[in-house]
Amino acid sequence: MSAKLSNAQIAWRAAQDIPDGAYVNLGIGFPEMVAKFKPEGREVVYHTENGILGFGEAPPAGQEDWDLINAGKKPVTLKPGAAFFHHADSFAMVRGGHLDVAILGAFEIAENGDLANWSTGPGSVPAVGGAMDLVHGAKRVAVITDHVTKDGRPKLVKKCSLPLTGVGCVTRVYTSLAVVDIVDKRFVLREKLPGMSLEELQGLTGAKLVVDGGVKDLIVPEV
Amino acid sequence: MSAKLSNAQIAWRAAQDIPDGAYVNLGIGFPEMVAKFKPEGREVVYHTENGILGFGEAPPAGQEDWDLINAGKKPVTLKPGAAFFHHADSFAMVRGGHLDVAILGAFEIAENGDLANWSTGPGSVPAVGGAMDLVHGAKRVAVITDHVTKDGRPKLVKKCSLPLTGVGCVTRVYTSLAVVDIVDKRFVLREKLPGMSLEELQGLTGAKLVVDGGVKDLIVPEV
Amino acid sequence: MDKVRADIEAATGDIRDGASVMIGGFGGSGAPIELIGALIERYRKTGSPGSLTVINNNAGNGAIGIAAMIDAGMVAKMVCSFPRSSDPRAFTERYLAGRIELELVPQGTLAERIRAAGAGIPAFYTPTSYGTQLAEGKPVAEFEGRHYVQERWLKADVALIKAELADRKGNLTYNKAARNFAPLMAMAAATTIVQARRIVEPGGIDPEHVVTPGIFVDRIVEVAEPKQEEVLLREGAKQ
Amino acid sequence: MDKVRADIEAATGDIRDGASVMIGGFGGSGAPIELIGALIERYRKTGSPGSLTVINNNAGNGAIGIAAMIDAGMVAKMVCSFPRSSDPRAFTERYLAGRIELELVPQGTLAERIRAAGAGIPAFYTPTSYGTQLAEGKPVAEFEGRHYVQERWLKADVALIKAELADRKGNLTYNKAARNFAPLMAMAAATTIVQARRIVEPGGIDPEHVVTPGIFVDRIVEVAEPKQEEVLLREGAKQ
Repeated sequence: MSAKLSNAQIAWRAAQDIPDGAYVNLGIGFPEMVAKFKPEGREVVYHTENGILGFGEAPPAGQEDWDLINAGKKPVTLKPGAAFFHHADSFAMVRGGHLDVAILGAFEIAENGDLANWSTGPGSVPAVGGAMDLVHGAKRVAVITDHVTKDGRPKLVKKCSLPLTGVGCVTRVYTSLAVVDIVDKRFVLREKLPGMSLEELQGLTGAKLVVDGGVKDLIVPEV
Repeated sequence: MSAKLSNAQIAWRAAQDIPDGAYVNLGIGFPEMVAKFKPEGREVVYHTENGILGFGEAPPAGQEDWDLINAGKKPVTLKPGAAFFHHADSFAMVRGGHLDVAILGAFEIAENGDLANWSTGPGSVPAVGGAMDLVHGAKRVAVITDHVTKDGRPKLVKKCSLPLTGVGCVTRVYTSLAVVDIVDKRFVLREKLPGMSLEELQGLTGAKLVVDGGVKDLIVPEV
Repeated sequence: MDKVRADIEAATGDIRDGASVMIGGFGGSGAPIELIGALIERYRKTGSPGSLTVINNNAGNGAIGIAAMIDAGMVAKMVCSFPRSSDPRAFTERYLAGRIELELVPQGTLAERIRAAGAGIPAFYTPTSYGTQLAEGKPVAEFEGRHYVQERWLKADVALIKAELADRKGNLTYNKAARNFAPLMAMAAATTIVQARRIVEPGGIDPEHVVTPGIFVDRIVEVAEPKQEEVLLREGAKQ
Repeated sequence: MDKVRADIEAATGDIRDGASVMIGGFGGSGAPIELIGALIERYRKTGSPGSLTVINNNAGNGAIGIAAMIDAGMVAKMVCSFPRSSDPRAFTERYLAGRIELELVPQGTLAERIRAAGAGIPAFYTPTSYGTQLAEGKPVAEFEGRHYVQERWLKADVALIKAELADRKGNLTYNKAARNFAPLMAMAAATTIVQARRIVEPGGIDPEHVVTPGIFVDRIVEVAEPKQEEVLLREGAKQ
C-alpha cells in the first residue's frame, strides 16, 4: 500500500475548498483541524452549535474563558463581528440551510451519500450531538476520514453497516488517499494520490469508484 | 331598560380582577382602557404583541416615539424592567401560556365559550391580528362588551352567528349589565346591576343565564 | 466579507417581477421606507418589479410605504394579519374591487411560519385558528386531547428590513419595538436586504447585544436619517 | 413583583421526587453548579428529590454537577444529545449497568423541542434523524418531496439556569456562550429558577439587551461568585 496523507494533510485539502466568505461548521475532533489550514486571504466565519458565530483560535494557555468554548468544549476566542445566540437560533442556522459548509468525521460513507458517524452499535454509550442536524442543514456536507479503518476495511462502502447519521447527505469525501464526490448515488473519483493506481484505490474502496471526467493528482504539502 | 355601565365602568370592573403580579395583554381599542383602572398597589406587566413587556401609558403630546408603540399603533412609554423582543418570541409568550390574563372585545360570545370578534362576514376587509392567538394562549381569557348590540340584539348567545375567533376559549364576560362566567358550556351569572331583575337581564341575553351560588350586585363607581 | 452596498439601487436592483417580498415593520414602526421607495421608483420608471407578493403584518396606511406600493399597482397579493389602519384606502379599494389577493394569517401564526422557514421547519402545529374559517382546508391533529392546526413555513425571495446598527458582516440591532418581524424575516428570505441607520466596523456591536447574527443578512445600505412612516403619515406625505 | 428569593434552599426546596428538571449549560459553560449543589445536598440529607428526569445537552463530567447528581443516585433518566465527556464515568457506569434510562435526542431537535414547549407548539417536523434509529416509531411526513420526522414538545416541571445579570422582575442576560439552552429552558419549564451573578433593580438591564424576558422566570437567587464546572473539573473537585 502506498503512502497516505496524514490527518493534517486531509484537513489541509478540505480547507482549500472552503470559499471566501463562507459560514462553516467543523465537527468536533478531527474536523476542527481544518480551521488551521484556511488559505491566506480568505475570510471564513465559523459557527459552533453552542451559540457562537465568528470564533477564532484557542487562547494562550492560562487565558481560557470556560464560558467561551466550542462544541468540542475547547476554549476559543472571538473575532471582531462575532455574535452569541441561544441553541434554538443556533440550530435554526443549521437546519434552515444558512451554513455554507459542514465538515464532519465518518465511520462509514455509502455511495448513495448515507453517513454513519455517531454510533458503533450496542454495548457503548451512544452520543449524537449536532451531527444529525448538520447533515441535513448545511448547503454542502463534506466528510474527512482515513480511506480505510484501522484494521484495513473500507470506509467508503455500498451500504452502511453502522447506524446512520443521515440519509443521502454527503456530497464530498476527503480521504487519506483520494477526493471523492457523491453524484447520483455513486462515488465519483476526483483526485487520488499520484503514486497509487486506480485499481489499487478501488481495492481499498467498498463500492465502485466511477471516473467521470478527469482524475487529478491529490497533491498536498507537508503540513 | 335600566341604566347600564359606561365603557369606562366595564373596564373598571374588569381591572379589579387582575391580580397583583399578573402579565396581561389588553386587546386593541376598548380593552386598552382597562389599564387606566388598575387598582392602586397592584403591579401589572403589560404585554403587547409587537414586542414589548412592561410598557406604560402614553407619552405627553409631542414626545411620541413612533418606534415605541403598542399593538393598536398608539405611542407608549416604558416602565423600569421593560424588555423588547421579536414577534416569534412575543407569540411564544402568548401561545405558550405565559400570559395570566387577556382581555378582548367581542361581537358575540356563545355559552360554550366560543368567541367571535374579528370578522363581520363577507363584504368588508377581514383583519384578525393577534386575537386568534391570544384566545388560545392566555391562562384566562376575558371579554368586555356591551351586553347588547347597538340595535338591541343579545351579544351573549347560544351559538355565534359570525365567524369564530376561537372555540370554547372565553371564561369570563364583563358586560354593561353583568359579570358572567362560562362554566361547563353554560353562562353562569355572577353579578348584575342592582336595579335590574334577573328576568329583565335574561330577556337581553341570547342563552340561559344559570344561577349557581349567589348573584352579587355589580356596583361600579363613576369613572 | 463586506455586505455593505454603495446605494439602495445596488442593493435592491435585482428584485424581479413576481417576487415574494417580506417587509419588516408593524404599522410604521420598523417600516423600511427608503428601501420601499427605491422599489416604487423603479416600478414607476420601468414597470418592474410588479406582481409582487408582499408579506407584512399590515397592508399599508395612507399613501406611503406598502400603501404606496399598492397604489402604484405593483402588489398582486398581500399576506398579512391586519389589513386595517387609520387610512386603509389603498388596500381596501383594490381588495373590494377584487384587484388584490389577500392571505389573512393570524399574527402569531404569521410570525411562527416565518421563523419556521428560517429554521428549516416545514410544518408545525398550533392551537391558533382551530375551529375557525382560517383553519379551513388545513390538517388538524390532536395532542393530549387538544386540537391543533398544521401550519406551513412561509419563505420569501427577499426581505427588506430596517435596522438601527449594522456591522459590515451583517450583525444587526434594532430600535425599540421596530424590531418586531425583522429578525424573523431576515432568517426566512433567500436574500435579506437591510437599511441601517448606521454602519459600524466588525466589533462595533457587542457580541452579546447582536439581535440578528450576520449569517442571516446579505446586503446592507446605510440610510443615516431614515423617514419614519408614522411621522410621514401625520405630515400627509405621499410616496 | 419581586422574584428574588433569600437563598438557594428557599428557591429550590419544593422540587419533588420524580420531577423533570431542565438544567442549563453545554458542558461546563452555563452549568448552574450552586443550584445543582443544593439539590444534591438535600437528597443526601433527606433522600429527596430522587427519581429525577434530567434534561441537558450532556450527562455530566467528572464528579460534579450532573455527574454528581447521577453518582448520588437521584437521577432516573437523562434526556440529552451527547452523554460523553472527558470523564463520563458517572453516567457510563450506571447506563451500562441498566440503572439509568437514556433518551438520546439530536442536539438541534432537543433545542427545538424545548423551544416548542415554551412557545405552545405541540409538534413540528424536522429533517433531522430521518431514516435513522432515532426516528424509529415517530410519524414521518413528506413536504415538497423531502421527508421529515415529527417531533413533540419537551416540557419540564423545573428549569435550573445560570444567568449573568437578573433584575427583580426576572429579566436576564448571560455570559458569552453560557447562554446556550438557558433561554429555551426558561420558556419550557413550569417553574424557572435562576442563579444570577448579580441582581439589579428593574431598569438595570437595557430593555434592548434583555435575552430572557422576565415573564419566563419565576425565582432568582444571587450567587455572586459562581463556580465554573470546567474549572472545578480541572481542580479535580467533587460535589
